[in-house]
Amino acid sequence: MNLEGKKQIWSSYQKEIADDNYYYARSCIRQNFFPASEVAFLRILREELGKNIFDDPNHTTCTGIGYHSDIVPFDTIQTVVARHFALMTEAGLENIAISCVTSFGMYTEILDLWEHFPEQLEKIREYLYKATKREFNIPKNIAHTSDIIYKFRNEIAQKAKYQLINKETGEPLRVVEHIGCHYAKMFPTKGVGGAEFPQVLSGMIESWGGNVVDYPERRHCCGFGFRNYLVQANRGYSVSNTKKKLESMKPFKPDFIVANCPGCAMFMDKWQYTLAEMEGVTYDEDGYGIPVLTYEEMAGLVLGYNPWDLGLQTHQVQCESLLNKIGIEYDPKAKYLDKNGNQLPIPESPMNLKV
Amino acid sequence: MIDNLFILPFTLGMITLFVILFIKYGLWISRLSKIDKLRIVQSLFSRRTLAAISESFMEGLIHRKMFRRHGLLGYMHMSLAFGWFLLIVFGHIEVFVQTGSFSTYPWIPIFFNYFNHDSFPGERIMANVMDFLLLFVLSGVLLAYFKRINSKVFGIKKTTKLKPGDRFAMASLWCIFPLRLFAESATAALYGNGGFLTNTVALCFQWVTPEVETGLWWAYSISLGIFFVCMPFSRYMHILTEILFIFLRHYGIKLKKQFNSYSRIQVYSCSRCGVCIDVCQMHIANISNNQSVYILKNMRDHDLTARKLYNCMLCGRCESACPVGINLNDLRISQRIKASKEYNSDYAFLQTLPCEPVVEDKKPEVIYFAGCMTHMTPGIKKSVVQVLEKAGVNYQFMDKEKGACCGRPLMLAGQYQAAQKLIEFNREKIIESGATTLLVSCPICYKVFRDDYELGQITIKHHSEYFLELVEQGKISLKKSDKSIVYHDPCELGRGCGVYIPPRTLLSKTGTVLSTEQEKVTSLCCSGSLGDLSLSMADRNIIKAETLKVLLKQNPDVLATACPLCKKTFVKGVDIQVKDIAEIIVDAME
Amino acid sequence: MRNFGFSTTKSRTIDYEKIDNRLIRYVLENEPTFNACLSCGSCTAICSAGNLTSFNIRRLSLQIRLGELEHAHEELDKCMLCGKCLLECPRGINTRNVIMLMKKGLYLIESESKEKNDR
Amino acid sequence: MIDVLIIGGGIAGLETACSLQDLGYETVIVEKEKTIGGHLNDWDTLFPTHRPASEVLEHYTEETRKRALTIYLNTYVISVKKQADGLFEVQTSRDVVFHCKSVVLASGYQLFNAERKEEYGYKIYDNVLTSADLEKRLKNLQGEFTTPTGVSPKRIAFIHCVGSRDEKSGNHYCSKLCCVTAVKQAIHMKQICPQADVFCCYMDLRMYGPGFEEMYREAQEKYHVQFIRGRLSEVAENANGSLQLKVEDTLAARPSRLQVDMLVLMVGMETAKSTELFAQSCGLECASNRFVKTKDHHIGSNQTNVDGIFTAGASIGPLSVFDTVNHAKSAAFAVNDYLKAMK
Repeated sequence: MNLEGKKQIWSSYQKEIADDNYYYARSCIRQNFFPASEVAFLRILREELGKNIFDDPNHTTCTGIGYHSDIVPFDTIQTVVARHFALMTEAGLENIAISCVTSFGMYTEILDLWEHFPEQLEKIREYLYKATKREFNIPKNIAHTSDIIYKFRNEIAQKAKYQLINKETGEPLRVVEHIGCHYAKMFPTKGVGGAEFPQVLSGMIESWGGNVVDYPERRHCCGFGFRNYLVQANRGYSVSNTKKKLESMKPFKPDFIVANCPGCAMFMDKWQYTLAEMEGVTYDEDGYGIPVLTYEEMAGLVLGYNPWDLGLQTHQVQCESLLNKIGIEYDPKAKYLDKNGNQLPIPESPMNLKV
Repeated sequence: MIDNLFILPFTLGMITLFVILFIKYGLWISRLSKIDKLRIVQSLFSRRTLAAISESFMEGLIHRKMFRRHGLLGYMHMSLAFGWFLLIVFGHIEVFVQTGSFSTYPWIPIFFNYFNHDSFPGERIMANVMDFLLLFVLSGVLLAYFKRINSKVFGIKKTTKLKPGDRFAMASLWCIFPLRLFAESATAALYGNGGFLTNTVALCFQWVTPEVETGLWWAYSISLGIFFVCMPFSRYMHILTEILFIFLRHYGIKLKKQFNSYSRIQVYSCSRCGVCIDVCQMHIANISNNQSVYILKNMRDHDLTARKLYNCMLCGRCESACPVGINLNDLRISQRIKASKEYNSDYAFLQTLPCEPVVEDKKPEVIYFAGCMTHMTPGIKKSVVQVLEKAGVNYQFMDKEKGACCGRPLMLAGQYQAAQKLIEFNREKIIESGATTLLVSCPICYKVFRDDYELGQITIKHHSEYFLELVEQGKISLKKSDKSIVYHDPCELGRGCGVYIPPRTLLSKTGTVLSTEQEKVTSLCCSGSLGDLSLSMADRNIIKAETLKVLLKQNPDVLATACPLCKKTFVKGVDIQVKDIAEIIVDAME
Repeated sequence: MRNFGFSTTKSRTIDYEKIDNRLIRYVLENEPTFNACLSCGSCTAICSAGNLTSFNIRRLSLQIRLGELEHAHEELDKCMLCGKCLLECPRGINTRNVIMLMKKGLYLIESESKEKNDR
Repeated sequence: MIDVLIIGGGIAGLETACSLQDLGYETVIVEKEKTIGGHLNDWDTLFPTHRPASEVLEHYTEETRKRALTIYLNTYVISVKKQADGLFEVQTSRDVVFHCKSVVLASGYQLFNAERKEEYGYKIYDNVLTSADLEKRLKNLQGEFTTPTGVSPKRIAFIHCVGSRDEKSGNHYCSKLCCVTAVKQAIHMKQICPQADVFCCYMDLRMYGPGFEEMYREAQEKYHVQFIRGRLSEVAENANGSLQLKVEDTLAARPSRLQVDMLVLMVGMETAKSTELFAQSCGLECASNRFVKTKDHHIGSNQTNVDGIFTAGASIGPLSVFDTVNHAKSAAFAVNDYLKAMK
């Protein structure tokens, strides 16, 4: 791998990311499966970086999942997105920070559509007005939340308590980065580093001391594929795709996987459990599986946040081995305590996957 | 009564030979099918035996076919075989003349001069006759020596290689008669009982003692003994096998598709004369390892490779040239059947094909089967249909839209069981049609229909034969032009089915048919043959070019053929018109 | 192992690392002209067996090149060896020999695996 | 006053100059590089005969020397102005102004920059080469052939149509020489690395010239090069530096995955940037493929829309050495006709 060549490409795919004052568009999957990641993101922005970010209780799903499952019409999703722009406008903000990669893809696509077909924009304005009496401005800057962390990766590095380095060997950790398909594959110029060699996560990993693993199937879909997951009969197809990725990364012995898309993080994590239970295989050497982190969790760990506050105990693949490698201090007993220190029920152990 | 021990080698050798022969013949005959055995029993006391004896005499001793091919070669074989035969016959006569009885020990006539020094009435005549016969045989031996040095004089371009066993047998054979001459001459020197030859040679043997004389007779006997023992294990076995083969052939035994005892007899009847090597067109493409004589050798030695087995056009030129009359094509096919019997198709899909309903009142007189190859030459197909329409023939086009292959290509490749499935399928269709004549426009189909279909009362006609009939019946009339035509005999039609004359007669009604150097039974293969599975296109083209050279020597206006495959093969190689006989008829129709 | 009501599917991807090349190797060794195949499909278009069935030699030869032998036997059994393809092939491939070699090669492979099973 | 100014000292320019000199005209060649011969300098062997490119180059060096042609090296043209009297004033980087009766544009082509096909990873994965890189490697080869990471290759893939017939990379046209070059290089690789499996991934194979189809067949039959009808979609690197390709085998209608030790991108030909600028400066019309448009495709392939400016060689589109030499010769005759009529 020739880094100079990669840098050459990165230099031609740098996008503008707003510096401050964001309207936070939350993600359905993230808030359901990684709620602590949202909390961590807001904490990092507000406490570590001192930025203004507005988390609006009024905003809803973008309906992207429904749209990609062919149950929400395109006009509907455009109107929902327009409503979010209206909320942003009403909050007096111009920069939107989108937590979900699929939402990010939808927003980008819709904005591009409106640019080429202004009459469509007018139609949507009309729809929104008829339905909600709201009006909106087009955001000045649109960024995925990982873009923002990427932008401030060096600031975070300065405040870092830990580095992505194996404490015992001193070697950088081998990190697999997985970029959600909807992040840059449709509009390469809208993603940091483009679609072929995205920089958004590798930038963070390298700034925080880790090494990026480029494995052959890194561009492959995580396997979510919306419809392919939602219908049980199709799930075999979904899990087969994840398997393809895992098989491809296995020889590189990654220490963990990091994803910028909540859906990807969830499927790469949960399907490892499914594959272990269904076929008895894991893709690490010891039978524990490869830990999967969201970039917020990765940033939080680097900044020294309590792993249990970051919600790592809710993952299928347990992260203690990773924490040990980095040398992060944690209280094993606190893993299943609620915020008041009461013991929560301990999950059953899987049949094949070690915990 | 053993007069001298030197007769032992001869006697033991002869006994060994007869025992081995008895066992071999016995095994071969016992392994023939029941029907074939019945045939032998039924024909044993019939004229067939006489015919077989006559042929054995003509071919086994006189070597008539060999004479036809080359005089000197024929004479060499005749002098050895017939001369030796006469020596034995006259040896017995000599004994009879002396003793007045034929009953004597078998070695007495062979070593007569040694045992009999007394004169008897007619002794001089007999001695001179025997000397003359010896000279006759010796002339053959001399020629045989010479042939080894220079075979070209005998019209042989390529010859077979000898195995050690063969060399041993040949060496002993070469010694027998010179030694007999020396032994008799020695005896003549001592006792003066020789003829014109031995007495003359005896002049050089004045120094011999009785010990030397006995020594020479020993040598003579040993060489005979060695030869007899070697004979069943050498190429000379063919002489004895061929006679059995001739008899069985006369008894109406035919070669089956599967390799059997009769096939084995044929394989061992091969004299390795090499005639098949010379007539093979494969040499043109520098392929010189798969001619029939080599294949038969490989069959005897069980080391036939697939490459050699499948690399033969099965044109039949060697078969028609074989002096022994071995069914070389079918023997080769039987090996292909054996080699591929494990993977034959059952064509199950044929059972599921929709059947066209038979309309009773529209029973055709003729059913026309175009075949795969005719479908690739629409010109032929169209012409056949045009002629049939013009002649007002009530016909049905069997494979106009969809048809199964006739099965001949499978047969050529050795896929016998598979071919049977196609044959069954087509046969049923043909018989169902109610037609009385099956018309084909492809000799490849024609061959399999005639040989393997068992269509009962239905007559099978190639279009060249059928169109000639139509002309003779006045159903179509032809206009003769001044065009010169050379007719190429397709292998399957000519050598395969013996149809040489009708196409020529038919063509002569449309133009002038020129004859070529190699035609009818000796005609060359076009090289397109489906018989060969592995011959490359480049080699095919080389062979084709040579064939065309012969065909076009006289610059004909049209090159006519009667096979779609020949036509397709030739058409890519020449500037002049290449036409199927059907197309020529359409052009000449009034 | 647990059953979740679905299972992973076999990948359709042609993986050149895992191709079973036994049959194609056997055919090419014995009939090198087969190397020159262009997959033009003229053999398939003219095929007598293809006129009666779904037989497709172009597809079959591709499948065999990719080591997919599951349907090969059944497909090969449809060929009638008539030789039209031989006359049609622009690259002069001895198609009939290719078919015969495929049949034989397949027979050898099948009997070899049978032997293994018997043991 | 010189008769003809020739822009470009590649084989097109040299052949035109030699032919014109033989017809009795005074010529000057202006070459921006420090040597004559153009792209041929970088090439190892030529199709379809595998002859060394240096032989052709030597031929032209010798012809040039014999005729003592005037060549300005390290010099490029800044502007060409056609004056009222029909003569041309040519300004060059050397502060020399030439006055000439006619101009022949023999500025050739440039190779497609494979970095533009990001997904193929050129300049990112070490074992991805362009066809031109491979030629250089072969030309300077000493001892055993190895890939850029020093491995003796077990498997090599050639990718046809990189930057040709590809709207996405801005070149919709066929570069016509890459197919046969790929076959030539595939054979070459098989000759020097007989143990390697060689694959060619193509969209269509265009073997248009004499001897090309024969070469293709030789590649199949003699060298067992495998041809996959499918276009490369993406490349990834394995842990050991080998590459994983994703190509659909369109004949099997299935995706395929191929691991190779070396990937060769058959880069297409584009109009040279300098030619484009030159054309703009003197009002030359260009075709939709951005090469200079000929006045008449069939019977005036050397003339342009500006009287007195002629083309020779690949400035009109992708041409082989064979085509270029012929086109250059015909350019000399076209110029001859023009100058005769002028008198």
